[in-house]
Amino acid sequence: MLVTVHFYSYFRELTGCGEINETLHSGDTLGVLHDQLMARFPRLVTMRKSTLLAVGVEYQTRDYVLRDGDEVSLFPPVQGG
Amino acid sequence: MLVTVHFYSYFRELTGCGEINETLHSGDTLGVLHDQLMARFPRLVTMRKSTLLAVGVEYQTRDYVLRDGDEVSLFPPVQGG
Amino acid sequence: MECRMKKQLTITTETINETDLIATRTMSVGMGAVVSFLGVVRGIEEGKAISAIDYEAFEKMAQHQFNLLFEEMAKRWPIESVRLVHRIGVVKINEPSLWVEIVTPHRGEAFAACQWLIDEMKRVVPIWKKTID
Amino acid sequence: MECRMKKQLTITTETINETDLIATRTMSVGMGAVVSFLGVVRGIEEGKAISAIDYEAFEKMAQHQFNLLFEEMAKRWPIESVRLVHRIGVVKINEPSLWVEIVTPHRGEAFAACQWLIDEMKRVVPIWKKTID
Repeated sequence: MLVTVHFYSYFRELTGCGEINETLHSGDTLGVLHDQLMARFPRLVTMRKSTLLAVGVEYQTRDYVLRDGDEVSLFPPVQGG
Repeated sequence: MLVTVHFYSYFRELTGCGEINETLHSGDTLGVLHDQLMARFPRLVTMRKSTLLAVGVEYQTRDYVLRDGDEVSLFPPVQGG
Repeated sequence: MECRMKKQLTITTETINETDLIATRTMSVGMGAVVSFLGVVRGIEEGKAISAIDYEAFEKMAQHQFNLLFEEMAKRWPIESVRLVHRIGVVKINEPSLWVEIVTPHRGEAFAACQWLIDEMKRVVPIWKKTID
Repeated sequence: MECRMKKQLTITTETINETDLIATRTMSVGMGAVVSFLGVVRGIEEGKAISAIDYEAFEKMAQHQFNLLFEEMAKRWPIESVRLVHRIGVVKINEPSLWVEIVTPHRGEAFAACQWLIDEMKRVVPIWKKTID
């Protein structure tokens, strides 16, 4: 299955891209995707513990099971205001 | 000696006057004056525990020793805002 | 910090004009937070409909007590500016009776100082309310 | 109370105009307190002089997360109105990036709700800052 991954803020600088498509196996979790992304973009590893994960407009945890077509977002801690 | 006493807010209604002169003995305290005023205006007695006392623009306690010409104020709890 | 704090106190029978107050605000480059409070006369006091509140002040003492509070604030928080307007006389419902503004570097101290000032004002500043039916 | 709370959220590249925001405030007769917060870009970040901050938002999620916070506020406090404007894009020093206003019956709940909203915003709303030298 295919998901779209968006990188925001500092993560876009770390990966050098704002959006990519990623192929996963059916039943893969957000954690599997995150590991796969860290393998592809090693600079994400340093931010591993400070990574926020969202599917659509909701925060999700690493055990969230992804579905084909999901819009995933990865970003560093937020800092509005 | 002579002091001037001002009553504010509800205390002006209780005493029926805004300002009076009161004669005291040298060395008398604010507490002596307060007692003397409660004797003259018995309706002040019900507010005894909630009476705020000031000399000039400063709060003072009952043991404050008054001086001739002092401007004393008596009033209920404040409630600005 | 203390001696540089801007203090502006107005006890007035005039309407409080927020727009004018905002237009006259000054803020230096290190300041990041402005907390404002507007206290408005409610139409109900202690369960009963009212039409206005008549505020009475012992004005000279009120000014002195406000200034003591401002001095204490300058010691406690890094405040660049505190401005306070308290209306006296008859204030109709839905009209503001109090406006307070605090300017500080960060928001925590602005919120803390603003709440402290209002709490202390209600404890020591000789202003009283009388409801008008 | 919850369903009646007025919520107004603006995420915008335009300048925040406090005067216009005040002019459009509505307040019913039971309301007694308005707490406002203005967050302004400081000229120094982490000890270094800057000229502006560039704010980036994941806007659709930011709106959703703000709305979740507003719903939670409506459950916690008797709020008549919450209005929030967050500027995005480049905001120069001394210009406001955030304006929040809470209208409630009494001041305690307005201060509590305003501080809670800003704290939670900084935890969950996807907006990021990048300083510009």
